[in-house]
Amino acid sequence: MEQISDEAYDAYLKERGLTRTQYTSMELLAVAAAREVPDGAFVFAGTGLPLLASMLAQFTVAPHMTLIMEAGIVGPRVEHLPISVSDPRGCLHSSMVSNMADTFGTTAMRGYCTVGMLGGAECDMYGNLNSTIIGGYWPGGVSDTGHGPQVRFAGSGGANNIASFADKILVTMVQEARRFPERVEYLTSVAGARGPREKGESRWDYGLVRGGEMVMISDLCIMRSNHETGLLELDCVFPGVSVADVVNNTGWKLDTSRSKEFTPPTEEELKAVRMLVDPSRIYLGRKSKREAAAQQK
Amino acid sequence: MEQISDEAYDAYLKERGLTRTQYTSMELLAVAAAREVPDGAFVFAGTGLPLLASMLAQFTVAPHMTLIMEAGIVGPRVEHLPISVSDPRGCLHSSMVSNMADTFGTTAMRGYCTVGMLGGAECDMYGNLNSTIIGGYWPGGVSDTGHGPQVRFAGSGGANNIASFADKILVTMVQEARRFPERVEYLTSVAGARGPREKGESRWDYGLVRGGEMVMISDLCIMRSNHETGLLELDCVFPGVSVADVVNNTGWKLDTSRSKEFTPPTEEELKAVRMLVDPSRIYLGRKSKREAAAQQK
Amino acid sequence: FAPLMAERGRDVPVQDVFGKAGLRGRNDDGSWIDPRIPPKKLAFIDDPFDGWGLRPHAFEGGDTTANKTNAVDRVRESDKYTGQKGVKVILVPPLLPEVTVIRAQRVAQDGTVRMEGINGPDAEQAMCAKVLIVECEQIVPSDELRAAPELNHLPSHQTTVIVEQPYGGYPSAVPNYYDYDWDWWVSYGRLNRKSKEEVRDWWTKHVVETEDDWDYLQRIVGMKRLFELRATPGYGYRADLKRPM
Amino acid sequence: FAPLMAERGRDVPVQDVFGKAGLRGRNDDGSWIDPRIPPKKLAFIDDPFDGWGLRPHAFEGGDTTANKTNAVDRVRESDKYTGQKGVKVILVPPLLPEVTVIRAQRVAQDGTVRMEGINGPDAEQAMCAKVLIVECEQIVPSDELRAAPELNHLPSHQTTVIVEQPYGGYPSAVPNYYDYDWDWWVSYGRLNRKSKEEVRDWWTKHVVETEDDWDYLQRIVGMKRLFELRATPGYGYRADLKRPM
Repeated sequence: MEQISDEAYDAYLKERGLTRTQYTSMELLAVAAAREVPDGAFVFAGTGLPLLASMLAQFTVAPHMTLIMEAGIVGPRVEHLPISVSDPRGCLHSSMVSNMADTFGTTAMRGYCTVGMLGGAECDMYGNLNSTIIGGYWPGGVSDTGHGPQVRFAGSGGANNIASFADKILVTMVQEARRFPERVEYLTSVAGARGPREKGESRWDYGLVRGGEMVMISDLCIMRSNHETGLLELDCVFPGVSVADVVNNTGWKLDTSRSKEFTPPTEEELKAVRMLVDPSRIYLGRKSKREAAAQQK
Repeated sequence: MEQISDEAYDAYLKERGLTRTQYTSMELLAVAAAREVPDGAFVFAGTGLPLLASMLAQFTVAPHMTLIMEAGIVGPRVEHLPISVSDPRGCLHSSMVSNMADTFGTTAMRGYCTVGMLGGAECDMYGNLNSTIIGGYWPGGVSDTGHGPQVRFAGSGGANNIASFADKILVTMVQEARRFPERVEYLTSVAGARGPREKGESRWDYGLVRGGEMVMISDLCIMRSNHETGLLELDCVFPGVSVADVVNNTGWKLDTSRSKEFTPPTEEELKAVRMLVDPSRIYLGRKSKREAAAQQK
Repeated sequence: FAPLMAERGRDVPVQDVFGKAGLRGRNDDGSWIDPRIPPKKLAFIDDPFDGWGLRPHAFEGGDTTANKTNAVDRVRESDKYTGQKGVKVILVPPLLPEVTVIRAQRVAQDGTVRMEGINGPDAEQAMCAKVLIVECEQIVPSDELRAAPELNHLPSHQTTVIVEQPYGGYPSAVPNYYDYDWDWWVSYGRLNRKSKEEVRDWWTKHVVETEDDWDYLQRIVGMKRLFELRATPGYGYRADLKRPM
Repeated sequence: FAPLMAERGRDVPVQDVFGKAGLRGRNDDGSWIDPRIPPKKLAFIDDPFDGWGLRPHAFEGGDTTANKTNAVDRVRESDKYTGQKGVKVILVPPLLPEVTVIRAQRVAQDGTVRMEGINGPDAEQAMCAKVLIVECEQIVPSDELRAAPELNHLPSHQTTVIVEQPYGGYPSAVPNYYDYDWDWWVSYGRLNRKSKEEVRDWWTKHVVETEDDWDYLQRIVGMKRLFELRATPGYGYRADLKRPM
């Protein structure tokens, strides 16, 4: 951080129309997610916002964390933001590049997968993620309904494995009621408790020996899984968002009784994510649907 | 071979007290075993005589064979005879050096283990090999007899796996009646048929999906497994050895009815094994117990 | 086998495309219905080692792994999947593709393959195939790769066909050779949101009207762009590649 | 898991040293009797995929493997091991050593390990341990090994302790550094057939009376011999090493 002069940063801000204190939705998400990474963690991150947040964590709260990418990369010192798990930028100066089978079969199984950073298209009250389909699994030709899914996403990739192996799962999503239903249509990754323990529907009942601590970082708020009930509960709302906004954008009866205030991104955090992580604003430049809609009004 | 001048060979012969046509027991074993390697074979060889014979095969009858060593070596072009599977001489100019798990788990499982070259301390009528112990398995402290084994050998190493995976197994041993019993005391490697099929005691009954073709090359003769009965039968006796010598040195009733003549090592074969494979006579210089005993008389 | 239920794609794998299509298992004569499709998608069994080996493991004095959660005792209470209480194991059949195609930087004349940078699942996918086609930037003498065999990924006998095709990975990246063409991907992404006519025109120009790969690289991409993508030494990719959105 | 009964050491594994010693399984309180010894030596199960994946495989038109024998139909007729007819699978529990010691040529300051030449089972043995000690010829700056991470065998976090000990592999070989000392091994082999007094004298001189590794190498082996063993470039070992019997 020291190496970035005030002049360079000011020039960047001016060129991009930004200020030192204001932030975009993407910047907020990256900062909020990064803060959840314990120092010393072994972080399995997918590309996009997860990678952005992990890199920011490395520059701020977790200098001793080890970034791991499913293609086989362990502990890189990234200089240029990778845009996919197969981007050669991801393995720069890493400690080891092995292969996909070893990353899950050896590194993660061996006990070096403490934090997983994921995204998803749907998230339900027990922290289950759907990144596979909306509107029925089967293609039109063989489905019982005669039509295929409305949307087919990229699928699990490594997400299911990461959700299964990690102690703690961080998920970033844009929040809308229809994307936060009581039950996901398709269970791609068990990021949270999965279901109630007393009904034998928890992640442990289904054979997962790790995890259960899930943090949902949406563009409105942060939710955490309750260790007793397994349900996601409101932890804090982001500046400018009301508890009612969150409740209206959640498909289940959200417990908001323990809601706290969120400390907005600091100038240091914003400078780091802008100047060290994504100076080209490949991801930071994106607008959430909410921002885009607000802009159109 | 062309690169070795007659002068150089003659000097070698003179220095070592050898001739172009006479041969030692080790030379005979190496030549006889090498002749059994089909061209194009993928040969898993242990060190010692097996490696010697494989290298000779590569220079004579099987120029397109691929030598594989369990430490992870695939297809070396050896210049200096290795003395163990971890000798760096073994991987010179090989196509790949991976690891032990991949050599059996991938290379052999995948279908690239056609010939196995093994040794052993005991071999029985069904081609079972013992390279573990003679005289009881347990150490004295815990054995029922109160004493430990008479001899404890190096054990299976990769021999059991090679015997299980290969289409054809070549075994070289010094022949004595006590080392060729009806049944091995300890079954280390199932090199042959294992037992009679009609009694459900064959290698296939015990789950081995490959193999069954075994060739025993002793210092007296060559035996082959009969495809019907699974028993080792006499195939040919070496020059100077009588069928009676073989029978006297075999612990079971050996079928000798199909015995043929053996073509002695050619001058070319002897030159290759001496000048290209083991010029220092690390193995060729050894005397079999029979030779040593004959010398003492 | 993995003593975790992680390799499922879904925690209860109810979707079985091949099964639904009737392609799994054997015909009446014992032959496989389709010799490339395994008889089952996967199988659950009771872990014969009762969770032995799960890290962090119950060493005296604790384990040195970074993971701290271990709920094996809770898992042991469950009778899911097999009806028996205890830790379960999932078994997955091997893949048996008829053909695998991979790309490497260098392949030796004898078929030996060396990959640089990230190789992901390429070596495993290559070895299990019946036929392996290896595309490469350059065919090199065997001695070049055999001088350091521990750096090679596939032995010579595994390779069925070698295709020498410099820049054949374009518009993707080939580590230490060239970077991906950022502009190509951005414009391709945008193209797919345009009208059918525009998409058809693009495919006509890029594929139908180009004679071969060389023609495409020469006329549509151009040598100037290809050279802009050359990897920066010490990075494996083009360190100063412009990546505007 | 391997759909062959190959990993047994003996085809019916009747010898179970740990089992005989009562060290397998759990105490009444649920803890492992010995947390380094697995509850079973191995386990047999019925192959849920019925021999699927065995090479040569029944592809249409045949397989490209070199192996030709495939007696899976005979194996399917057998009810050995489990009492059920069909192909059997053997499952082996993972090893969980408390300590692994390996030797590498170079280890980086951060613990990253790179091995040259044959590495056999070293990487696997290293990763499964609770504590990993890596001896090396040389500790190098992290950047040196991180410049080509695909050539490294162990990531930095796996290493517990680094021991820099040049020539520490003597009298064995360390590829690209030095060869084994043939004469040492021959004389050691002969020593062990000599009288107890001679053996005792040897151990006294070589071990008891040497202060440390350096003293041993300096006084007993000598720099001249150590330099005679230096690897020949392009070979990894000393190409002209004399190996008399």
